[in-house]
Amino acid sequence: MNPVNYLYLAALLFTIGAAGVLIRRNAIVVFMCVELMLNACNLAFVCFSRLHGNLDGQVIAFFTMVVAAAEVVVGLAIIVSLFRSRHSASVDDASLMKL
Amino acid sequence: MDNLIALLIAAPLLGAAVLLCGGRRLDGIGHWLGTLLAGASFVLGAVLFVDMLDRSAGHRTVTKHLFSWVPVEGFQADVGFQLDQLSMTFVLLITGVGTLIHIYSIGYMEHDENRRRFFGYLNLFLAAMLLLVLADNYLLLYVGWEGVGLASYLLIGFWQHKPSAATAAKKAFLVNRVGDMGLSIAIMVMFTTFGSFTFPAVLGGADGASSGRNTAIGLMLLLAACGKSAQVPLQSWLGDAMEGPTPVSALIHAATMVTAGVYLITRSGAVFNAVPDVQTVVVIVGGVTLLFGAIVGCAKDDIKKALAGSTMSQIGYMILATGLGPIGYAFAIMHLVTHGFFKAGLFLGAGSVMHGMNDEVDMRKYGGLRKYMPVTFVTFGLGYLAIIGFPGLSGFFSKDKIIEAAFAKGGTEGWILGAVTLLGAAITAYYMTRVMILTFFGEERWKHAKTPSPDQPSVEPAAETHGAHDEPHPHESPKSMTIPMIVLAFGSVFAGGIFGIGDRFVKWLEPITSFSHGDSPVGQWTVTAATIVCLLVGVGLAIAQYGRGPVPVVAPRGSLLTRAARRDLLQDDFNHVVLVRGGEHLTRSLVYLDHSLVDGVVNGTAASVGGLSGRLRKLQNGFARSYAVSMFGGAVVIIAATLLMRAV
Amino acid sequence: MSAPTELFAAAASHTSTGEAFQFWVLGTVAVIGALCTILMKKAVHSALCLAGTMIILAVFYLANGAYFLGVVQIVVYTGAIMMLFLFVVMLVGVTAADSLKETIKGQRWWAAACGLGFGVLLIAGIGNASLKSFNGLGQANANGNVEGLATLIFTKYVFAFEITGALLITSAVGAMVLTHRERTERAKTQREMSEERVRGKHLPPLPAPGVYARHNAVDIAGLLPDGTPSELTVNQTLRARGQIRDVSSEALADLKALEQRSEERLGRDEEAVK
Amino acid sequence: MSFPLLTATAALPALGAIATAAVPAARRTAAKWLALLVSVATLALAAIQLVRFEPGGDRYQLTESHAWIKDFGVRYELGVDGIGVALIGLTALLIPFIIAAGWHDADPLETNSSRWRPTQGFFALILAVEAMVVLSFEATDVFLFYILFEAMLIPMYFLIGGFGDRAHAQGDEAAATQRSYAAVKFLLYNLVGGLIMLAAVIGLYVVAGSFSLSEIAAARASGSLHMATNTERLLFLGFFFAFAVKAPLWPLHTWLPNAMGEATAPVAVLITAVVDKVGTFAMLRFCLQLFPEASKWATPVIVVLAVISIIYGALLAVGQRDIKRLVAYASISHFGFIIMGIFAMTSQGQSGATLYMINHGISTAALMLVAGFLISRRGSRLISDYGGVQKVAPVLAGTFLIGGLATLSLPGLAPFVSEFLVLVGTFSRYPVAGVIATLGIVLAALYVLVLYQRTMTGPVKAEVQGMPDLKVRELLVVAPLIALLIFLGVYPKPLTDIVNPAVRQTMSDVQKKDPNPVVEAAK
Repeated sequence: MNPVNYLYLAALLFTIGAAGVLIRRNAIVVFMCVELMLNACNLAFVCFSRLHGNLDGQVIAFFTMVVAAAEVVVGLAIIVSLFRSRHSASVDDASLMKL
Repeated sequence: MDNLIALLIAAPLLGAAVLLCGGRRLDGIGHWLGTLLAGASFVLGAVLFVDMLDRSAGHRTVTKHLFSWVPVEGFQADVGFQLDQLSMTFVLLITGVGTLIHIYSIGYMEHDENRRRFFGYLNLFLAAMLLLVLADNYLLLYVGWEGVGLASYLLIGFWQHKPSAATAAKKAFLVNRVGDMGLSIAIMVMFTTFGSFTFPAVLGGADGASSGRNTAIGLMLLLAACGKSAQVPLQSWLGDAMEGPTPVSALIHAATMVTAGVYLITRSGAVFNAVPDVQTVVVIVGGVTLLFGAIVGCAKDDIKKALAGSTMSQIGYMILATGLGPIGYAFAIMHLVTHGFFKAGLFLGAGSVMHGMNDEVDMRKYGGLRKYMPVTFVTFGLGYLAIIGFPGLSGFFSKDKIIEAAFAKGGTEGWILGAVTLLGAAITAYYMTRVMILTFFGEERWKHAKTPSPDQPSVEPAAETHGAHDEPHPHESPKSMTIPMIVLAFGSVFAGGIFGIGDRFVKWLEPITSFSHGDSPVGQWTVTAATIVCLLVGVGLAIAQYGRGPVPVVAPRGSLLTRAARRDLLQDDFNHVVLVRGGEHLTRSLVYLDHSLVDGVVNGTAASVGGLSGRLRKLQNGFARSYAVSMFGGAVVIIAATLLMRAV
Repeated sequence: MSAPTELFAAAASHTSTGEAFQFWVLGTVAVIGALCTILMKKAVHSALCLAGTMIILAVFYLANGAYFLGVVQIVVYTGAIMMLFLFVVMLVGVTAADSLKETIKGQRWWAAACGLGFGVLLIAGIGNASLKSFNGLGQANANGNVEGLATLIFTKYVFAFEITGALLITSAVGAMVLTHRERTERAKTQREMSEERVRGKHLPPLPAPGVYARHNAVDIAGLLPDGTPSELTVNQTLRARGQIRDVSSEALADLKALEQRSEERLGRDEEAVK
Repeated sequence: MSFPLLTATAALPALGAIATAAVPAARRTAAKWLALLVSVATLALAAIQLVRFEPGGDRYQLTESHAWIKDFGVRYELGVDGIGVALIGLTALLIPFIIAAGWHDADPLETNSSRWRPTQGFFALILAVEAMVVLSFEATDVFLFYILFEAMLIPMYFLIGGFGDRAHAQGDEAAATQRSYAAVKFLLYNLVGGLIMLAAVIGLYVVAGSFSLSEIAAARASGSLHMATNTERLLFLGFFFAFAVKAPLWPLHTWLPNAMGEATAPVAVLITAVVDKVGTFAMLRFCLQLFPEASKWATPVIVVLAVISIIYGALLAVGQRDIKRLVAYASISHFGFIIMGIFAMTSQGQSGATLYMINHGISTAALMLVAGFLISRRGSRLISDYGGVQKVAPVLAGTFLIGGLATLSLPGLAPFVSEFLVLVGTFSRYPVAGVIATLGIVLAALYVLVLYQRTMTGPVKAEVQGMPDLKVRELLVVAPLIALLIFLGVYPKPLTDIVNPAVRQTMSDVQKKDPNPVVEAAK
């Protein structure tokens, strides 16, 4: 097997995650899908690291994890405060941006 | 010596600048200053004249290049002057008559609070007119040409608070502008043809240019001349121009400015000589105007408008003469000069009459004034005799020559032209006699007319009212007014003789205009006799009609021709219907179109963009997931594009 | 784990069969997990599926020579982040199941089209790239994976690293700001609370939830003697969430049916006895 | 390195704008004096430019060049040719007069509103416009020019929309609506033009690989840069469209009457005498230099449009009832002359067009500023509300008349020289267009004289009675302009000397020669 297969897998997972973001209304699930996409990217990075034979890809994946952690913290905080004010975690309910 | 030429123009220009910028503190001495500078200009002119006489006929032309005016690649316009016999004649006429009229105006405008401004304008006119005749190229001539137009505008509209005066001024300027358009097109054609528009280049090169181009130049110059000299079809402004103060009518609208067209054609003689067809057009214009002006002059009851008709007619004579070619130029100029004397005298006389009659201009309300205004009567009478061509007076010499030259044209044309000029002479005699009788003879009709007639709305300028309005007290004018009249009367009497006897004038001008003797089919004396007969017929008719019975104060209805002539042969009505009304409709519809169509198309585009964006707005439904889809879709498209670009 | 010989190979084109086997089995599971994440109705289930996928990814990291990341993935991601998710899910309501019915017109179709297109493009792109051989991490990991990473992070990527630190702090502060609620009044003392209790309407303990023995669930209001449900019997939190099950009509109807059935049965029994 | 004179000329008003805006609210008069001082100092710098400029020297002089956005080859590149330096002179000359004429135009209505600072804003915006216009005349980098071309819309927008005629009931709701409509219209028209130009600018970069005017022009001249015919035409149209909107050329003119009608007179002067000149200037500098072939290709159509502008603008001016709109339509007619002169492709036409830009600036300023003084006295823009002003305010009427006469190109006043040059230049290549355009001089006389007759002559109207004549400040504004009109009418040689070499260069860019006189050719 060629390690390229990992890349295919990453692409698949990323696409699934993206589709989830578009389909689901529950903000928490949407968020999980975002995490899934990030993880798919990480997998790709790790795989690239192996393909190229250096550790830069892993470093990037590491940073991605840190950023993802930060993002999760803020994002979940937003969801919680949103839920507090609207009693709903649906992203469709927060549609105040239209006129 | 040639530096004096510039000084000649500078003197009145300085006067204009000082008087117009000086403000009220110059009110006390303004008129003296203006007159002084005009006089200075005349003295300079005289000095130059003497200087010129010292030289032989072939070396009399003096040129003076002052500075480069508009130097542009391939286009060289200079400020330079050319003083030759033709310009000299004009310089003396302009400054001479101009100075006299300045003096006259001191008295005439005495009570006008804006007298300083009036003198400023007069000086401005002198400067512009001198520039016109002294310029050594057409573009500079054009400056003078429009300059006199401006001065004329300012002076006709001098009593601006009278709406009629303001309208007349505007009309004069506009009609003149049509003529100016002709002049500027002529200059453009000259430039494209000769690469220059100086007199030597154009007049020297005219023979080498194609007849088409010469025709274009000639016709355009004729258009310009028509505008300035009030020839058909651009004559309509002159009658209205009589709204200006009478000295203005005398100086600008009789003696000098209106003759600029004659100057232009004479100056451009080489161009006209090259294309006989255009000369024919010139002759036709002159002939038509000659009769037109004369007929209008017969019907007018307003003394100044009658004289204006006469001016038009006399200039018609001159234009006709210029159209005859080398044979006529000298006579045209000679008639121009003599006409300058007697017509200015007549106008000043008319002004004097009005001065004494509470500014009444309707001749039907005059009558028997010879007893009250003897000096005016005598000078006016001499002018009258001169204009009708009474043998021995100046008009006789100049007009007679033109009639001769018309016959000398030869062939059928010659006969027609001769007949027209003779008929014109007869009509001239008729209407001038009519003016004379109505004004100075007969019963004193003004004693019954206590109020101004209804067709003359009483918006007389406050400054011109002399005493109460109810009953005029005719009186002789002050010395400052009568002296110029007397001087001009001398001119009217003797100028013709001085010029005409021994062909002095023709020889004087010959280096410039050249001269050819034509073969007249009728003898010189026959023509003279015919002229005198026509004259007597005209005078007799007038006396028969007006001299024998009382003249009605209110004009009778009159024949169809009379009524048409009173309305300037319906030319104004034609202008009104076609140009004014049509123009109004055109501009009004254009204003509407600009708003609805041109602006509308753009606004329509804006509206459709608005509609489109309204539809696009529906995409912005506020759902974050919809936006996510579009982002995602965008990403897909970008990736696809990138891959495609790679593949390609 | 692959054989040392392969790891040190300058360029190889195949992995070991073991890894291939592992990839196909676990990869399938990971995809299924991902699909379940987006298809499960309940957020808790989604979270659990995602956690599973993440653990599998951790295994893959290890297989790819990223030992440090593999461990971090398990400890930080699956251990911390996913638990945070679960925590929030609890906070929001574990039992609340989402409706998967689409409300925005055309959204699902567009999503499907874009997703499909995207996937196809990505896969095509990867397939297009010539990645026949790979270097392997043998040399890079020679001094140990963690040491290698550390060298990079603290030399080449030190600025990025520092900035990430700042980012983490900022996000922590941000989360606190977002969820923090300003207290506008002084906290009550115990004494005040007890006084309030005594002076308030309900001196005795609040009534318990539930009607009859079979409905003692916390989310069902107890019935008052006249048959109307009492709000007081349900926990405040549930009330605020709107997760109270309405029993007034439904339960009564059920009750009626129950009584009727039991009567029928009893009657039938009586008949049978007879 | 020598003193960056060009940058200084643009930077001084820019800094002045900031300083003026920063003057405290209460020190309103100080702000005015500061603005005036800065504008006069700028005029001094512009004068130094004129002195240091050598007419016979290099094409672009006093050049400055610094790297700016390296990745796209955008440079901060400045340089002036004769046309540019003359127009900078015009701009710097007019701004002090505009400031002085608008001295009281932006005083706050309520004296107690101390926090609102319209005065500072007004003068700061004027200086900002000056800075950008000056810099756009100096820019020889297409991208730099484009940015300035667009950026000057912003201060202009606020000047038009924010400051109306005081006398025209500033608080009036309807007037405010009209004003904001005019401002938005101005902005939209010019933005659309600018947008299309942006596309062309990018296209030019793609084709030429540089934004530098001199580089591209040199490459084109040497033949190393070849543009496909269609590409060049499209790019030309993109540039030309933007300039034609700004200039404005029929049928893209409709924003001008609104903008000039609603803005205060000094701002109207700023629009037509200064900002719009950037459009015609850019036609000369960019359209002709960058796309000589396409310019020649488009010339017949543009000349026809210009002739339509001339006649159409004049006819509409005749039909106007509003003084300022009348002047606006007259300006449209005059811009027709300028554009016609540029595209006649003769030395006379282009020299004339350049002179025309300057003379039109001065003459319109004179006419419009006096009209503004008149309007501020009576509080109405309608011609029919006036009558007999000459009797009560003779100096005002006199200056108004001179301004009007300059507008109708009376010989002896500056515009005549330029108008005649344009006509001659056009006539030698397009006789029919030349003749039709000559009709414009008759129509010009018509609208000017009708305006003068209706407002100044006739019986004195009751509302006009007691109208004060020009004050000293106002006279100080108008008198120098009139003096300049007369001087340039009599002795335009200093200007033509500066302009001629630049025109010669442009003519060689487009590889056109003046038509030879017929008679000489025959010899």
